[in-house]
Amino acid sequence: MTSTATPLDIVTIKADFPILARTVRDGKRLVYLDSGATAQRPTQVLDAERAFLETSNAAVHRGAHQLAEEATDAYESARARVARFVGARPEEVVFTKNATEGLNLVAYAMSNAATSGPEAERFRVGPGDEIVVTEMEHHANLVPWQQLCQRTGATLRWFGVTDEGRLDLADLDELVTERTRVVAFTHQSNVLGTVNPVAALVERARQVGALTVVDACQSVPHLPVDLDQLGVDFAVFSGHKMLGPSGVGVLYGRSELLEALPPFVTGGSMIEMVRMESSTFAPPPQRFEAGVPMTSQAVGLGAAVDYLSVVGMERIAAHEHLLTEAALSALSEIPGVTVVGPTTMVDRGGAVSFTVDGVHPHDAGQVLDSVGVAVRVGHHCAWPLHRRMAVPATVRATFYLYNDLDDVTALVEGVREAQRFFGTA
Amino acid sequence: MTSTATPLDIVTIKADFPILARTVRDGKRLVYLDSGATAQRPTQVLDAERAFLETSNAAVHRGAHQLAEEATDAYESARARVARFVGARPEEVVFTKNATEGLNLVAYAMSNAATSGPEAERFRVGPGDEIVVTEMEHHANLVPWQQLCQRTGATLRWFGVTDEGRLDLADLDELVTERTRVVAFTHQSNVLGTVNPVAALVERARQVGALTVVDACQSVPHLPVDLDQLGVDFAVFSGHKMLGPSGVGVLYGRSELLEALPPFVTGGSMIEMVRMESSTFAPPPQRFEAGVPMTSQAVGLGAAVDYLSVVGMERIAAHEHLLTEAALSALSEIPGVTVVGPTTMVDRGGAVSFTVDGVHPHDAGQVLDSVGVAVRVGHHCAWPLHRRMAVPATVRATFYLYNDLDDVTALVEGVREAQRFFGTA
Amino acid sequence: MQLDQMYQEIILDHYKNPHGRGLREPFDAESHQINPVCGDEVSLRVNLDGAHGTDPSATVVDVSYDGQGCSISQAATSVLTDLVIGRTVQEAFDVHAAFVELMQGRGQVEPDEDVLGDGIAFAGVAKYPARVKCALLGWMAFKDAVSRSTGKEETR
Amino acid sequence: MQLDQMYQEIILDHYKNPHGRGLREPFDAESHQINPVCGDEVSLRVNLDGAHGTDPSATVVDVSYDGQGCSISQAATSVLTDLVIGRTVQEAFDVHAAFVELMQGRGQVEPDEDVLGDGIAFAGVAKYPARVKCALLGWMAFKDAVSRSTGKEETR
Ligand SMILES: Cc1ncc(COP(=O)(O)O)c(C=O)c1O
Ligand SMILES: Cc1ncc(COP(=O)(O)O)c(C=O)c1O
Repeated sequence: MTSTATPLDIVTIKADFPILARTVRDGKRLVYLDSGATAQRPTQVLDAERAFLETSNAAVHRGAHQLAEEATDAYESARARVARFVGARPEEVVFTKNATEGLNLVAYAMSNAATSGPEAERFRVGPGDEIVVTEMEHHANLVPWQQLCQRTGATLRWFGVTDEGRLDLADLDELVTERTRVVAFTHQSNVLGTVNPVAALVERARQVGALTVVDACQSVPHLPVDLDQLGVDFAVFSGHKMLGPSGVGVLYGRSELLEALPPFVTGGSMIEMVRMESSTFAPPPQRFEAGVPMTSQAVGLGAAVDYLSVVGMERIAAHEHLLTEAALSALSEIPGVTVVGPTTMVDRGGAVSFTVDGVHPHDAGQVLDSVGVAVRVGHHCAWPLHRRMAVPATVRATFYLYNDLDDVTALVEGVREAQRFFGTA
Repeated sequence: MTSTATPLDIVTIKADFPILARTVRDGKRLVYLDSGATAQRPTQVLDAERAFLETSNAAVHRGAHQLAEEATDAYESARARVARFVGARPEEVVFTKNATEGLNLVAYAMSNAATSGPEAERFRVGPGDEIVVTEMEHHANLVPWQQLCQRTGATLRWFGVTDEGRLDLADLDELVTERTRVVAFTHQSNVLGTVNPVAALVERARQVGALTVVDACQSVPHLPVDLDQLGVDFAVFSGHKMLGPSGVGVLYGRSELLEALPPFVTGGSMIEMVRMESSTFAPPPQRFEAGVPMTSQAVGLGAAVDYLSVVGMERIAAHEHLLTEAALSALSEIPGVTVVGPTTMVDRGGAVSFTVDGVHPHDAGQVLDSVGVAVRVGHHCAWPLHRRMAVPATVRATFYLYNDLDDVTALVEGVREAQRFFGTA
Repeated sequence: MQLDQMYQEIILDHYKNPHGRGLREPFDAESHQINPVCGDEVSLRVNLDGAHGTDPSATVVDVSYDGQGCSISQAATSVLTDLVIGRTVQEAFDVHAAFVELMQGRGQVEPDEDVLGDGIAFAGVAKYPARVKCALLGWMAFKDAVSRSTGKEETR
Repeated sequence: MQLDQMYQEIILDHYKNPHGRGLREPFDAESHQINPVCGDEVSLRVNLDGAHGTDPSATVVDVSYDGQGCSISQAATSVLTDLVIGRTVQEAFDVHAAFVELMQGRGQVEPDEDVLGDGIAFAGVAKYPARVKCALLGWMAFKDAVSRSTGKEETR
């Protein structure tokens, strides 16, 4: 993350996002600080999808007519651009409906390995095997592993979290052992903002021959990420969190692994040969894309990574760094406000979660909403983490390239307003 | 299907579909006869999705701010309208990425029943149990059941198909027995056009206590369908085949069944309570919608059913009836052309598949493409059916509300052109 | 300011000085309810006076509760105790039905003070669908606890 | 007319009068390939003359095949037999590489008649990506059959 990058021209960027021009709650300027849940789409993405639908829409990989050709080209070109964006090869990119599906894909394919051929043996898990996750996972990177354990008899173990909101790696070598088959962890916490030490986890996983599965939902949209360089085995992210459409996500898998991985969702377009008695399956990525895919959404995601690339991920990261730092410092000055997560910018991205003494997060969120500031309140699909941090819920502000320091000010003002309203300040 | 319905105003309808105004292959008028693979979108659907994205886009069911409220309302309103469109209640409609996912959802939930609570017992399958499908299924309604059998040790059986392309129900009572747990079949064949006798199959399945799973991909877009009235247990269809976006489909399940069905994809938004050790799950439909959903696509699908309702499904069915009848009669007059499927309009919808003596379907499709006629060639994801009909592949034309008799003429002319080009006529 | 519409004085009063809070003995049944979106929780006990548990003519002798949550869920539960203690189960359910109708009315339902008492203060909350669940959390626990008390003759 | 670009006379000739069609003995290995989209199939046998199977200097003595498919896949396989019979495995693979390059070139690659012979007629097909797989089906079978013949010393 270099702070020497030229600053973003926020006025120009904002103009690309029509929704940011609207007002809420009787004329308040919309201050959108919920991009961690879902980001907004620039006109470029909306236009790309619409142009596709008005000129080339057809079922991909299925027709011999001109529209089908154009649609297939558009879809595969999007795959190639998304792959390049994260340092992967096109055949390592599987389009899913969201990141959640990608994680389930890996977990289900692993239980399907039990009834698949010998090439799938490396993915089999059963009693005595262990899956290691962390206490800071989004439910999407926790529940599928709980379910895999339930289906197969494997055991779930997890890294704890320190009071500061860092992964507690003290017992790395006791947790990740020869029994470990998978180490699944988030690249950047959607609550704490913590950026986890991928290298250390990957190294240990490799030592013991475990697969690494990285939840990159909150990193790929916000930092330059090179999955090949990180050396992870699988990774997932969602289009809607990176200026792209909803309904499309990505599972990245190293070629060699995807080649051997059994299918998950089955049906049309993922087969090699079908007889009533049994079927065989196509090579990746097709093997994992059953049915007519989210075609225009992939095209939209391609336009989103183009947009992000033009702006520059380094610059976006630097910009968010600045906003996060400003928010942390302003919030820490308010008596009664406690930030949940690292309060310094070391290995930290732009999710800022906090509590306000005497004001429940729901109520704080409501006051913020009434002044136009859209934040998220609750446990943000990370309930165990909230339990660990001993808070039932938090208020979370998340930043993106279209936010500016005025938005930070609005947030801070809104928090003070909530304190005034509930008589705690 | 009443032929007394007022005819459609095709000129007005066509004007709603921008892509139909384009030309292909050096200026040829686009004659789109591939709606069975994917239909085109009217401006109304494109506009609805865009308006949502430009004004109300947010993560649904997750935020307390105004955008999140509006987005949730739009999403749930779409669910309610889609439900009404097929005679279902909102809580019986689960949004999936496509129909294929919906079928996999049921098949996987059934194997998950093995490790779920007692309420899921009715869904458990194992050795000795039988799943019955048909030889005319799309791969999407065949391979997931093959895989369920592979995972659980159950046995797959199937109805044959007659030479005319009808389901052979002669051995109904021998095939569907006390051992049968599921009878999965298509409402309307995507190759033959055959409309299957749902009532007879449902009746027999009920007698033996088997679940019925209906692939309604080719019926819901083309006929008035009331799922409640049909009495089926589960049904699926895809948005992209009914003027809606890609990336969204529907699983319908009778409330009582969805209530008891274990989850499939797990993660955020589908939980009731999450601890590191284990989780519990939300009631349907949320239980089956993990992660941030295909929000704008659901909104688009809502607009699509509104559009279809305004035109009227009775009228659409009558219109397609007319075009199909014309195509069947014109094609049957061409020597060397053989229709694969029923040649009368009894219990038959608008998929017309055929072969041309001496001209491979790929080559016929190429000639048609060169004159602007977009059809599909191959086995249309129904390979076993093609084997049964003793043809390696077919040319398939499918009609929709925006096609007219000129399109039928273009098809027939194109087929004659293919014969001339390959010297067989 | 819009906020005042939602956070009526009555609500803030109940929030700051909740009625009947704390879990008490004796009780016939207890229910624990969670809002899965925000993790808010309430544990609520009912003590009924009547031979047959959910006999609609049984009297609600006491309702006691504990929990954590936002002002809306806490205040609504406090109001609940005022509205149901001393009433019959049937009367309590009628109040519940009226309150649900109000909350799901999107601000279009005119509340009846004779039925809902301080509950009418939640009319403004009904305009914020995301908060409706908060207002109903305690009521869900109440309904559930009453229905669980069905078998109290056997379990005592 | 555009169609003539794709369906050059040479292609139609090979389609109507295929060279070397029919499965023959003796052979070292056979490969069966399917196009999953349309169900087109080809079974192809190679007979190599050389001590070590895939030794690049082994000579392709015979290629025989059978199958069903469109004009493009049938004609391409027919042309294949002309191009590889009598050549060394290495030479055959070089032709294969040139043909793949042509087919994946989207019509931008200038074919070399000295290398590709009648294969240059497929330049127009390269503009139709959906048909490229058809043109390559026989070649996939050829490559696969040669690689399967690796162990022929042992299996004979
Ligand atoms: C009869 C039938 N079933 C299932 C499908 C699969 O639908 P989707 O690919 O949208 O999941 C299709 C369409 O491809 C179909 O025609
Ligand atoms: C860290 C993290 N993981 C996973 C997810 C799930 O993503 P999606 O809901 O798009 O599948 C999210 C977002 O909700 C997230 O923030």
